[in-house]
Amino acid sequence: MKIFKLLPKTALLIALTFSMISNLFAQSAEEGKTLFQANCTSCHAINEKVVGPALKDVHKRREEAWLVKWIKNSQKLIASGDAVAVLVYKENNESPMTAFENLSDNQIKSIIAYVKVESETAAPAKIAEIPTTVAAGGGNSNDFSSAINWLLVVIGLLLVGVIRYVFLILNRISDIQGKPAVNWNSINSILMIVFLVVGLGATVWEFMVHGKLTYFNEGPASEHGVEYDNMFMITLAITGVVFIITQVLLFWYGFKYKSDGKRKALYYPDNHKLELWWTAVPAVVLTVLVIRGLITWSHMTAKTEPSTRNVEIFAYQFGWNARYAGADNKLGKHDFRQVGKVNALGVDTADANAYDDIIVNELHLEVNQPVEFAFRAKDVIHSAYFPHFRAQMNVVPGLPTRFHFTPTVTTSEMREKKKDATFDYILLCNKICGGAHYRMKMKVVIDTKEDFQKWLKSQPVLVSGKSNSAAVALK
Amino acid sequence: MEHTEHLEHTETPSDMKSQIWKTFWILLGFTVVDIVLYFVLLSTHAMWKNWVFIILGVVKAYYIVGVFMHMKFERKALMYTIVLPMVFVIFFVALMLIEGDFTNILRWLK
Amino acid sequence: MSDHNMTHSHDDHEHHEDNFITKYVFSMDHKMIARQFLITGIIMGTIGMLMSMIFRLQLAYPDMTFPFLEGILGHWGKDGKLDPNFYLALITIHGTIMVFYVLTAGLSGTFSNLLIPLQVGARDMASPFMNMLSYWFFFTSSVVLLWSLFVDGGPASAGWTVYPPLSALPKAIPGSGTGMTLWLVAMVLFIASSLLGGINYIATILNMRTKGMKMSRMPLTIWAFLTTAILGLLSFPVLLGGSLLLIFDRSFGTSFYLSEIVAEFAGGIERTGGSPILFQHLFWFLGHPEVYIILLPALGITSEVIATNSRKPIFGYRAMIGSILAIGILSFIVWGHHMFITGMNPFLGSVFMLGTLIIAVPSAVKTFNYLATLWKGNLILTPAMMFAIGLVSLFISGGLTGIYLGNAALDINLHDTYFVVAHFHLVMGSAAIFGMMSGVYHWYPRMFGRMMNETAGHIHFWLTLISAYCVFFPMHFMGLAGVPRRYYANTAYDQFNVFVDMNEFITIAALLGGLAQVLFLANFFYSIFKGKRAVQNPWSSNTLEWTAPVEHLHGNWPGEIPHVYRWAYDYSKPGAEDDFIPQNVPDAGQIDPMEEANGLPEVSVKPLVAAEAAH
Amino acid sequence: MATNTLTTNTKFTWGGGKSPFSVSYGKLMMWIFLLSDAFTFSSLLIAYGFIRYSFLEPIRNTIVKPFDHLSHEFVREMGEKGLFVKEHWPSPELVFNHFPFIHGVHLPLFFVSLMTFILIFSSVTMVLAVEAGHRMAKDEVSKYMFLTIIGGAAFLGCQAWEWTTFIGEGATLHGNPFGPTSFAALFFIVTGFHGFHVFSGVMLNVIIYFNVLAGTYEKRGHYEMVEKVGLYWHFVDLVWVFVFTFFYLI
Repeated sequence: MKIFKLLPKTALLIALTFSMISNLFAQSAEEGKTLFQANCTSCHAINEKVVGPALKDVHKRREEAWLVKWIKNSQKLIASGDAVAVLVYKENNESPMTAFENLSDNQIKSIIAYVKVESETAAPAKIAEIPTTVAAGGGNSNDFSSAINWLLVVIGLLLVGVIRYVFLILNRISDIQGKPAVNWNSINSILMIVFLVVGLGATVWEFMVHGKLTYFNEGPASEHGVEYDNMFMITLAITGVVFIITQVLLFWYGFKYKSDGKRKALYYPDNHKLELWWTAVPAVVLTVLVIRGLITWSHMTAKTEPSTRNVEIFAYQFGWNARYAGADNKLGKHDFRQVGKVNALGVDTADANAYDDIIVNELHLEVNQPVEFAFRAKDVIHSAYFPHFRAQMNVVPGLPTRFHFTPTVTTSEMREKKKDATFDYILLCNKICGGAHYRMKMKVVIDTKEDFQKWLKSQPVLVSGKSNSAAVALK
Repeated sequence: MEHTEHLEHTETPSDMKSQIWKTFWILLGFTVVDIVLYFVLLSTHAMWKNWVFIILGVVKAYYIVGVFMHMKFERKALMYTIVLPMVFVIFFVALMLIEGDFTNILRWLK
Repeated sequence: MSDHNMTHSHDDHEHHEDNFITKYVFSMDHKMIARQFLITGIIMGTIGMLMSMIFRLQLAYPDMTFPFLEGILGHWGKDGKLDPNFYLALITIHGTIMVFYVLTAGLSGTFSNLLIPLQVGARDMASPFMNMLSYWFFFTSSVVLLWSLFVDGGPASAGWTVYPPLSALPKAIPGSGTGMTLWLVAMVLFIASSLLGGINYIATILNMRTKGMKMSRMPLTIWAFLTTAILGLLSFPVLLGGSLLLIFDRSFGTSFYLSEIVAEFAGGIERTGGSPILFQHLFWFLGHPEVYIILLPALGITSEVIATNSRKPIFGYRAMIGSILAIGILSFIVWGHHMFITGMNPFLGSVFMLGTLIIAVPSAVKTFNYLATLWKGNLILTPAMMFAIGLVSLFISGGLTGIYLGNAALDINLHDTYFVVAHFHLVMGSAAIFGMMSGVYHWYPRMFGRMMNETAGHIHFWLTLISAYCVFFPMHFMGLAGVPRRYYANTAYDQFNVFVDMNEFITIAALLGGLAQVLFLANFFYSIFKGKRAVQNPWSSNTLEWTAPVEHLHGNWPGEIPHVYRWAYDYSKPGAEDDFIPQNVPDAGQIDPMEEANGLPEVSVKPLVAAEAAH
Repeated sequence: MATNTLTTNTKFTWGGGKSPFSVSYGKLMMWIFLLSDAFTFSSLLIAYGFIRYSFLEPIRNTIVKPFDHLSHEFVREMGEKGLFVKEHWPSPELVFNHFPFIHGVHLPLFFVSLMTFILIFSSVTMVLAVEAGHRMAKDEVSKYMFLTIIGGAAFLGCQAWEWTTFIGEGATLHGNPFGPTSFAALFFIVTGFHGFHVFSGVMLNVIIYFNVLAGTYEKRGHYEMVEKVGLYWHFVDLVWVFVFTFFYLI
């Protein structure tokens, strides 16, 4: 509702701001937007603190020249003893910002221009929100003395008092009667049955409600995914049966054999035949699971066919790049010593095969075309997780890991299937790697053959083309 | 009273002494064999060469643990308690060598 | 001879007047050390639990601010918003505290110390001095770990598994600095503590049993503690080696775990030649046995509690010992199932998968034996018994999902998702905590000479059980939707945002669980001073610890140590007057154990393969 | 009291009331500790094996014969011949080829053989001390203990010399003129950890030696303490066997 009230105000302000910005400026802000989204969003937002601080009005707080230096290599600036830099570093819990030496001064300036535009457009909304947050928050300052907190303390103390009193009464009653006031044996046995029934019911409910939200609902989007889902369902069936039988027996026995103070338990220390059975049966069932599992595993890790496309996935704190081989279908070599300066991925400049390589921020794959990924990390271990394709592989610095799969469902087909026009496949980081770990993702698009070729052709190659955000001028 | 217990198994002190010196010469001999073999087999790259040295090492270890550490004369139960867990180490070593080799392949051959 | 010497020296001790320091602080009495371990463990557990509350709040309400956070966390909770870096620190320290400080030291340390000498019939541990050192190493380690919360850059934040390079490069993230170094120091101290303890436990169990206490008559708790101690003894040193190399990588510029790290990122030296995967192998060679170091004592306690309160012998005593040993042995050859997707040799993946799934067999045997013990029993549902039953339930629920994760093919998509979080919190988190609670309620009278309040105990149990299931069961579904663990928020992913309600529910359930523990803490500390006085054998149990007087004696028994004539599970034996026959009661005409030629026929287990065969 | 419990009724080993292994708890604890320490060493050697295997095989040199003359530029020359490169593990006999007081001669692995000899010899004197302890021969125990301490100290001296030489050639924890840096780092950490054990062994031996001189064990009636430190000392020797095999021979 708030939004509707604010809309006219915001629109007016946006219009005003835009009218003040020159055409040239707008253009550079446009470029800045692309750069910002490719390089900055994993750690920064305009209005809220993410990993790094909110960038709103940063152009007012700092000088542009300083910002350029900072963005290029903040650690260098800190090391040089720049007081502001040290302060910013301290304020942000000494979490170092990624260096962007591959960006030119002009590119950085265009990012700053974009931030400027965004800060001004976002301003009115923020101002309008302030009263509401104050109303809802009930006072942010002087938290310890606020009335609500004191009320909570008083209620807590009263609660403790009441509980204490109840216990005292119970004790008194049991002392007078000479037996426990509450017969916990029978209460517990009944509660066990209640727990069993409610628990099993809740389990079924979970499967029906939240089961629909799992990736099994729309099925796998890769070739081996079908086998994966089968394996999973077989395991689910077996473990499900065992789960129900054992839990029912456990709580049922708990109910049935509760002590009534008269009965004597059955002295029954062992039964070899029975024990043999329940060792042998799980062993046989597990053998089946192991054999099936081994078969699936060997299919997943089998050697790839020669027609497979090679794509390199490069991970860094906190983002992804993909590198395609280009026209010669050969990925250029890499050399970690060349990482950093202008060459973010450390592509080996001595290798001519690298010149027509294509580096992108968005992974496009061709449907039904096997693809083998070579993974490479710049700094720490990351993990490339493609949930919809039932695929995952760690990205380890210094250890070239590999994984391959064949996507079978295009993005648009999946959108239809899920009835969700905004759906996108994702590649996300699944190994703890630092503060912005949780935002480290890359969009994955599965194209038809034609679309894929079209897309690939439109991407600039490493050396000759116009550089985009991640491309590198090598010579 | 452990010592009296031990003496049940062992012989007279002089026998014990001679056994110690015998073990010393065996250990020394194997060490010399090690060094000589090293140079004899220097240009060999075959896997069995490593096994030769490992077996020689294990033989030396047998004498140190058996005679010097008195394990030969202890109860079998103690021996197994101490020696059997080493199976885990052997398993670990075997797997790590396979894995190291795999890393080698990934790194240098791809 | 020497154990008699031991006895002698303890008798000497009794003549000394204990002052406050030697009685309560630097005590060498195993019962006091047990209490020290328990109370330190409970304090650490409370801290670990509070940490989980903070990050649960963040996960449930990623957009809200909580001004009180700034009060507790200072700059890490600026404007009431938890810092993403500190979120990682919280999960790391939560994991470390729970795994090592609560469930290893607090559980196994407490009950091994309390029960080993009392149940095998010894005056004290083999070396009371080392036992004391063990506690003080543990204490120092706890202090160092807590201290790391207050250093610049915050505590270690690389996850409790501290994988390099995140842990090896001091500049990788804020928590990779001093906090990480302190974590490693704490861990080295902890390993020293656990080795000192473990050596003691094994030597005591093997060498200092009272007359007639054959291995085949030991209660299952002792078997569990023995196996646990062996596991710790053989696996912790490997972590020690691994940590040593990590310390060198951090501080002295070596590259055991680093490869192809640019000089700029690595403090000026080009790092190459090592492998981060190597650390993972060394870590998990400890890490997997560690899971059983946590779980086995809990299972041992459960066996004892279930048998006592069912008034029935534990079903399949020999099978239980066999499965404990089998789990122990197998735990050493399956560590790689934590690493299926590190890019390791697929052949190794197959080996590890095979071993992992085999572990399910002894685990299944244990479960079925528990069920058979309950069958036709005469169940007395004390809080301890309820927690033991709860353990079995959680052990089943959490154990079964292990079959998915142990399967290399399935692990590819489940690895590091909430499915894993659900799995291990049920099977080794909740189940082991339940075992610990069961032990606390059961042996509280033996430890403190007073009873805990039963009503509070039952309320505590039900709230804890319900909250454990409500917190961890739904997480499976999040995992199956691909939600990764250790994410500060899922707001960047539309597909995961559908779970926002579930996250809220989980957090509320977790807060409820936390409240239940407050009830426990109140009950625990209140009863130490004001609880009902305990009688000698409140649960009518068979084991030796209940033959010792309620008041603690240094040396445990005032006169001679009772001799043992039977196994620990003669409950409801036909023909007997009571429904229990303590281990130290001879049958009519039974000869003194030392004169016996062979043990009783029904329990003639051959404990270690060759031991008897050799003689 | 009950001094004869161990000798009677040995059939009933596991029955409680005495040790199933017929060793005292103290010795048992030492054995258990050594078992655990063996795992620590194993972990370091496993790290060595893993890293070693992730490099290519050493390029063996058969041109340089023992007793050949070394020039100061030996390392550089071998490097130029392609024997020391980053991808290949160095051949140990080209690295450890020095001997104190003999300069300029290629003496591959001679010095480490001497070190091995010293350690084995000190093990022999240790076990002789233990044997003398069984006979309650105080003078002999103290004599052999003294020799063991000398042996240990000599070994440590040798190691210090070897380290100094190696460092003098430019090896550090993060640099190695002979090829992969990991080689030097692993050398320092493995031999260093072993040397640390030797050092603590020598310290223990010194304490026990003074106790022997003071007659502590004479009064106690047995020399079990000497046996216990003896076990530790032999263990150190045992570890060296494997360090020697894996580091210098393979």
